[in-house]
Amino acid sequence: MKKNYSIFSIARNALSGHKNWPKMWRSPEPREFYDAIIIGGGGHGLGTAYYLAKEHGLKNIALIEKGWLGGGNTGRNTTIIRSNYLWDDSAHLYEHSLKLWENLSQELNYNVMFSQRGVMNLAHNEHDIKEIKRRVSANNLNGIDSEWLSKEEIQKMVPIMNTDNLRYPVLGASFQPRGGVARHDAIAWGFAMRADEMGVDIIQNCEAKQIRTKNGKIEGVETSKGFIRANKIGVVASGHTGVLAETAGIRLPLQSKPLQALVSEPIKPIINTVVMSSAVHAYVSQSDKGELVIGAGTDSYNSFTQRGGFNIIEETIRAMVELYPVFGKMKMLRQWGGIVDICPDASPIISKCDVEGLFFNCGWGTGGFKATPGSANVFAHTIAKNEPHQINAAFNLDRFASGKLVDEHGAAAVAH
Amino acid sequence: MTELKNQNSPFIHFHQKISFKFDGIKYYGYKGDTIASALFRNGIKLIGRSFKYHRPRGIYTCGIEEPNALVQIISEYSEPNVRATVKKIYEGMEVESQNRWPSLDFDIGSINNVFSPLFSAGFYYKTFMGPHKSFWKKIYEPVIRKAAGLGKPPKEFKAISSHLHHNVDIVIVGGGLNGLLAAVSLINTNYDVLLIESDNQLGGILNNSSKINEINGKRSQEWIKETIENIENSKNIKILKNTLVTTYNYINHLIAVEDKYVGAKPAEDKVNSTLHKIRTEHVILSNGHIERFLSFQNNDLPGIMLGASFEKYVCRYGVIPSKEPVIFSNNSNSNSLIQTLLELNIKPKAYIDSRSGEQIEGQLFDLIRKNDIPLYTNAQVKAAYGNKKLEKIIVEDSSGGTSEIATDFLCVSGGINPDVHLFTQSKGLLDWDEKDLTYKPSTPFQNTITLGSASGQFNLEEVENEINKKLKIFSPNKIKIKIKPSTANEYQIQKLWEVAAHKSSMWSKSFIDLQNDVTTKDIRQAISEGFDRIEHLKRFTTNSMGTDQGKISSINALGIVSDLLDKKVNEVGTTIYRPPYAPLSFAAIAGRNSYEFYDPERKSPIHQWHIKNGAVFEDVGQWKRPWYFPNSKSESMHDAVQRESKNVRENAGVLDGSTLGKIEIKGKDALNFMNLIYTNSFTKMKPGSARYALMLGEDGMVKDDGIICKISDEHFIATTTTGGAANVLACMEEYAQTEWPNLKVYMNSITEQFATFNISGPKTREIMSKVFSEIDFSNEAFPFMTFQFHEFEKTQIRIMRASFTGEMGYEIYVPASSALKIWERIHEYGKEFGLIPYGTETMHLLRAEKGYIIVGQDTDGSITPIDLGLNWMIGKNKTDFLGKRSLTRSDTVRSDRKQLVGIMPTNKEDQIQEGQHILLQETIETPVPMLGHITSSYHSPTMGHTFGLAVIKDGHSLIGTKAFASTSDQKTIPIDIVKPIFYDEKNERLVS
Amino acid sequence: MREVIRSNDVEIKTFSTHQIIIRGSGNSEFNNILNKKLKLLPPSDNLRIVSDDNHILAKMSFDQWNLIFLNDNKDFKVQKICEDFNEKASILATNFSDAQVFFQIGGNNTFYMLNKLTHFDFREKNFKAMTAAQTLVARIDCNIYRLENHMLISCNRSFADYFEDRLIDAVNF
Amino acid sequence: MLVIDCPYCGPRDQSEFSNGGEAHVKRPDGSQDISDREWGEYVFIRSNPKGLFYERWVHSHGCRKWFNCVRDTSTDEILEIYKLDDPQPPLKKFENKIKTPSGEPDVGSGNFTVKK
Ligand SMILES: Cc1cc2nc3c(=O)[nH]c(=O)nc-3n(C[C@H](O)[C@H](O)[C@H](O)COP(=O)(O)OP(=O)(O)OC[C@H]3O[C@@H](n4cnc5c(N)ncnc54)[C@H](O)[C@@H]3O)c2cc1C
Ligand SMILES: NC(=O)c1ccc[n+]([C@@H]2O[C@H](COP(=O)([O-])OP(=O)(O)OC[C@H]3O[C@@H](n4cnc5c(N)ncnc54)[C@H](O)[C@@H]3O)[C@@H](O)[C@H]2O)c1
Ligand SMILES: Cc1cc2nc3c(=O)[nH]c(=O)nc-3n(C[C@H](O)[C@H](O)[C@H](O)COP(=O)(O)O)c2cc1C
Ligand SMILES: [Zn+2]
Repeated sequence: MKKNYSIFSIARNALSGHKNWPKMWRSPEPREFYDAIIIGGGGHGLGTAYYLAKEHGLKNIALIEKGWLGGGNTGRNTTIIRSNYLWDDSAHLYEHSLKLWENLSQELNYNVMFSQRGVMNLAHNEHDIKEIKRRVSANNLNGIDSEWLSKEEIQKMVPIMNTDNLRYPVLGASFQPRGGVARHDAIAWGFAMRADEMGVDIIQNCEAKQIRTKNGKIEGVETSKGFIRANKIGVVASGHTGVLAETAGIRLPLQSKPLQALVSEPIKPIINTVVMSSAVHAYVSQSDKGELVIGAGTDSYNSFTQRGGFNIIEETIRAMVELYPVFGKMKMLRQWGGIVDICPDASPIISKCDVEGLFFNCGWGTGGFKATPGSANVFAHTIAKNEPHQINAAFNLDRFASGKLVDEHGAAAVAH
Repeated sequence: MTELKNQNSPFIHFHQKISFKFDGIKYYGYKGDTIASALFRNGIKLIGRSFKYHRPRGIYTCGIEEPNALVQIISEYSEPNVRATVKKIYEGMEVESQNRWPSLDFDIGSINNVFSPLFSAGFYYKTFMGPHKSFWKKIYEPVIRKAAGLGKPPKEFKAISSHLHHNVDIVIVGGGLNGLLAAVSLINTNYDVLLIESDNQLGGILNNSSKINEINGKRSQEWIKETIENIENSKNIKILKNTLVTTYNYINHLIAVEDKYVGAKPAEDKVNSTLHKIRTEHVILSNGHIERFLSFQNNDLPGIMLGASFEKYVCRYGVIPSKEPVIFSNNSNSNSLIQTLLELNIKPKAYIDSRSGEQIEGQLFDLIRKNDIPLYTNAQVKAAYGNKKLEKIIVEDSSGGTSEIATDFLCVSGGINPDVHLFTQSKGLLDWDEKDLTYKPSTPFQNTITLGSASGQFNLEEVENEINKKLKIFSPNKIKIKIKPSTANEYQIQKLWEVAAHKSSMWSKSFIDLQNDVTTKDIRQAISEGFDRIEHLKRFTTNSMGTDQGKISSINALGIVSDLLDKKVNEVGTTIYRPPYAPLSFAAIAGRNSYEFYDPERKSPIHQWHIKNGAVFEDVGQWKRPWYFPNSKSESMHDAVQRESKNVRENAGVLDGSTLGKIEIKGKDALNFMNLIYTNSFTKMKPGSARYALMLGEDGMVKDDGIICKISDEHFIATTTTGGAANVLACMEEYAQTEWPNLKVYMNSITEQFATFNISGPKTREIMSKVFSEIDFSNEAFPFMTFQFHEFEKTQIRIMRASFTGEMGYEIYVPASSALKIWERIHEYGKEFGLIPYGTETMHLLRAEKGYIIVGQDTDGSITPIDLGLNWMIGKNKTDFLGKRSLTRSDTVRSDRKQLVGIMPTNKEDQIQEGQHILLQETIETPVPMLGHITSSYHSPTMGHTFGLAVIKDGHSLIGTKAFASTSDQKTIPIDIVKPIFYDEKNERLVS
Repeated sequence: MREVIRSNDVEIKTFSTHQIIIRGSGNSEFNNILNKKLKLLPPSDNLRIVSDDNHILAKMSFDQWNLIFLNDNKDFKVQKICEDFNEKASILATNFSDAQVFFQIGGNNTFYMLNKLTHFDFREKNFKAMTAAQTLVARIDCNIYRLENHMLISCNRSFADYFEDRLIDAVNF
Repeated sequence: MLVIDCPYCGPRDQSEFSNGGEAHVKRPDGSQDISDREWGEYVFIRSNPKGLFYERWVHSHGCRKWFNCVRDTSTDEILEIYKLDDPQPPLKKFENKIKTPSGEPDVGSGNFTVKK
């Protein structure tokens, strides 16, 4: 049944005490065989299933998720969305995604609350300025909205910011007006609902344990709900992708680390845009509920514990109070971590591999939420056509042998 | 309203009146009162408005678990969301209610309550999408955002907060009955013990209820006093009061925050709070339990409160919120409340228990009978009604009959939970107790011991036994304790997750999360939509996401869900308990590591001289470096740099290069080692000579550069970039230890030992000969790229002939303590030759004219030496060095990689701008293909126009062709691509 | 020695002095060379300190010894000692006299004050008298020497102002 | 924040150390004739197990010495610390030592606070 949401459907349901809403998705048991299995029910995985069904007409698809949909990094990120990346390949990928974001609520008929309040990256020294100006120039030539803001312009936009009286004064910023934030859970749920409608079997609490191959070809996947055969498998398991790849004998250049974030107690609106600073490591935006959503850093060591050291939180908070003196009296409500898979060049992998029928979408590190619809879209293409979309061609696995990296390290503000 | 005091409370100083303001009106309380207890004294019940529906809300609890009574403290820089139930009043305090407009009593936002049927769980996902997508940004979102938040943003304030680290053996969290006993058992043992209590009084339950009247034959307050004295006399135990443990991390790392101003206005110039960071071997959690509430229709009305909290107000705060409260319970925890009230001659208006008469403890039954309290067994409160405060309740008994009770106060108790937050933070596992209907600590993950209520041990007779058993591993003092409880020893409860709604309508609400306005209806809806995993349910409904994190309600929600899904509660699980236990102040977390101490400033040994001479500084990493030296207040940076540059080219200039990294390398295998670390070969290099060298990462990309001085095959001195100093040393150490442990080599950083002065310009030789008159600076005696050690006024200095500006020059290395003396001497003798100090910007300009790169500016981690045209620096005969193999990968040998070139504007008046890109076309239609970007660009005083360095695709073969450079206003200028050298291509000036 | 602060039962003085960082194998040949030169037998236990009237010699890690001169010495004399050590290819001795500044800290609240700035465990059972340690204090690298009656802390010269400010701040707040 | 028992200095707070990633990765020396791919694996690819992990640390703000350890990345528990020239301990040795069955729960199980 197609679910049609609007104020009218809500009014109708209000009359019956909201007891008769249809289920967002079914809870099917896995079948024996699928044309394609997507492992990982985060935004990227659910989106991949959605686009496979919608744009490539695949009928017999399953998505397996070991916990609950959107419970990975999709459900625990600071939701910053932007496309002002330095290198052409990255810029095209993230811009593709941003364009999809702009129509997603309408397309899914599910409000993902994409709020284009703009994203600002601060410069704190001469080196930052050089990097940022270079990036702004590249963005403009790539047709991506991006501007250089003077200190005065920043002060106007974010009056609570302390620009001068701090150890590393704010000297300017880049700004992407079309960037912003979105409701992270909604995109997972929206994709899941519409994929389910098109017949995708979404199977929760089903952990992929071992990817089985034979003669260099995919056979299927051993799961906590038994063995499932498949022609194609797309692994989109974020922090756990490396672990799964290893079961198929593929070594990926990924390291999994905890990345932390925190929210403050909710207050009335005070900051109207997203402000990021790589130099002093503080990222902040304010949610529609009123909390400050603050991104912190990763721990230095590999870990699958969804928590990190308090030192990381401390680093971020001391930068926050320095940049925003009004936050001295704010309080941290909750801190958490997610496991991000980090690639040596800080760019993702959307690629096939030596095993026929096995595809990877991973390495998004600290900044893949913004890419969710775009990554899913080109990954679906890659799986369906067995070759990359031109947008993700550069993000292949071969680059680590050839040396043709897409190195976003140099570009200030890679993260988030 | 007459003030109801419990004069017996030992914690309230009834002779010390305190005045404070709430919403502009002055009230009185007593020393020791919280805002909440003081407001009760004044008969105030309406404290705030709820988040979504703006419903009137009062005080629900008496502690940190409070979901409703959040206020703004105007007198403390307008701190928002402060719990009125914790914060103590002081003279002159100003408090304001939150989330209401124009006033608490008349709040326009409460219109939301009328539309509440539409604001069902997740309604916003399903609406605000039409008629056109632009409506979201222009209309819906601004409206939604306006409604956000509870309190108002605070005012600017740099709170003083300090940090304190502790290393101890045992931490006891919670100084209640069990915490005190645990401490007693550790008196004078060999353990360093820290006892942490969030309250300003030790004693916990002994202070908060009349459950225990006597311990070991003494009145409980007497016992506490004596016990504390014993503990304080013990050298190995330290007590921290007013300190809340918020975080229990891995390896028994605890974070606790101490409030230094309890019941007083924080001073601005003193430490307001201390963040304790504690490392310990063992943790004893004796942090007690939390009472939960009950869900029934309109269970949020002001006048409804937890039973144990009511008792705490009476016992701890000496205030009686109501003279005739009704009590509604499903368990034995409220028994002592009745006892407490009767002792004060207060008769509850009714006692309603969901249990049957037989299930109720005999002791309680007798008490109720004896005192003639109206008793409803097998009964439930179906609904509460009232306008902004409780007026009446509807009770349904076992027969299904309902009765109405008019009352202004209702105490509810839905049972108690061990406070497992910290235990689960430590990664201990919980187990559901079917008898006590709560999660209890089960398997600890770390060295964690739980005691008393915190362990789910609710039987007072068991206290002695539990402590002696669980603390045995410490060979402690044995505890002997005789507790005389006032009511039943044992805890008893009946399941009651939710009371079915009384006459249900579209508007009827039983709340499950008071702060976020989540109703049981929302829970049902979420389950029906398929959000049946507890984590989905939380995110869809926002249940337990408020500032209280569902402390009094989350278990009830689990119960409801388990019933709806027909699953055991254990199968439903819990959401994750995350730190902090209660909201933790940003200022406390930042401590003293912010503001003036955000990051250390590293200063050159002659920093003061630079200040005196008007230098403008630049941040380079932590270093402060002179950027340029304006000769007057009005001279612009551009003018200063042009002047400085010109002067160096024409006369001479000197730069303070002390921040450069310097490393001394020595050992039998030093030569071998250096050959492996750098691309260059040092084998044939003569002792006493110097060489420009490159260091690569294993990926073949340029990581650092510097000049290497060879003293002998066993002894080298290397310089590094300022920013790369630490990394280069670390990299050398790493390879020496891990890859080539057989190579005998040691290295020390000597960055701090020596100041470095780079003097250059055509007059340099004359100046140097004057400054160091004994030294022969002739070309023959001191050729380019050599160095010499000299003694100067009994200190050893090193002089190297090298240049980064393109002019002939020297680098002088002098011990830091002699730096100022020699620097001043250089200026003194250089004056007549026109010597001036110059800053980093001039250095950058001059080196760019000469085509010298700056690592990190002209390279970005994607550039090889070949890309830079520095093939000659690669030791051709070396079998190995860092990154060598990477230089022959298929991508690194491509001829069309981005390569370093020079660029000049074809029309000399055009400005080349750093960071802009090189294009093959004049017009910009995006996306336009880019060849690469301009890495450095300056206005050259020598050439009289701008020029630049750029890395562009296939650059080396494009030299001699024309292209276009973009500008920041999206136009292009024509440029010539040239060799990356603009000055003295033959190096004549260097070797002259 | 200059007094930095004396308050709240802490007394801090600062000074600079001559210092040599010696890297080597710690074998008997190495010990002999040091012993001959200094009349001090280098400690072989990690992080132990030996001293006489004029020197503190601390073993900082398995191949580094810090030699601190307590009394005033002449620059060139120290430089000479350095050069003598350096005659052996297997030893690297670096004159570090200008690279660091020292703080002498005493008083009953010494550890309390320092624990505002560092996580380091100063308890007697873990950090005995006449031992040394390298650790972070106030977020920068420091060497700590616990002598019989007081502590010495040294940090890099470029941080001297910052570190002094942090110490004063820790005493006051 | 971990506590790491430096084999030279004793137990210290993690803030004094820097992580060096996987241990026992041999650098192919220059004389070896290896393919782009093999070299790429050495430069970019490191094991990333969920569970027992051979790992390197350096006491960067202490003695500056490198050493190895075995750590369980699913619990962060450090099981053994050994010097560079000590033999690599076999993983078999540790298999049963982890205190909780799965250590840190699987991502998003939501149920891990509860004993099964
Ligand atoms: C704290 C934090 C802040 C961030 N901030 C931002 C930001 O501001 N902007 C931004 O763009 N990005 C941000 N990111 C990154 C972003 O969240 C991720 O890149 C993105 O969400 C990844 O989506 P995904 O769908 O690939 O992964 P996930 O959402 O993690 O989904 C992977 C799923 O795979 C499942 N899975 C794993 N193993 C198995 C298995 N064996 N079998 C079955 N299922 C399995 C997991 O349970 C999980 O649900 C942040 C990340 C974190 C942790
Ligand atoms: N029979 C019954 O109905 C019943 C009911 C409840 C309790 N009891 C008994 O009462 C006794 C209660 O004693 P107890 O010692 O377990 O609890 P307690 O309430 O006496 O002490 C807990 C203490 O911990 C403090 N605390 C809580 N969280 C903290 C934190 N994060 N940081 C610092 N301090 C914190 C509290 O302020 C409190 O003082 C138990 O022995 C229990 O068996 C019986
Ligand atoms: C954008 C965003 C906003 C959040 N806001 C809140 C909030 O208001 N209250 C809250 O308790 N948690 C909030 N959280 C944190 C979640 O409760 C949760 O901690 C996070 O999604 C990680 O999941 P976990 O803690 O279950 O592992 C927020 C998380 C995100 C990503
Ligand atoms: Zn060490």
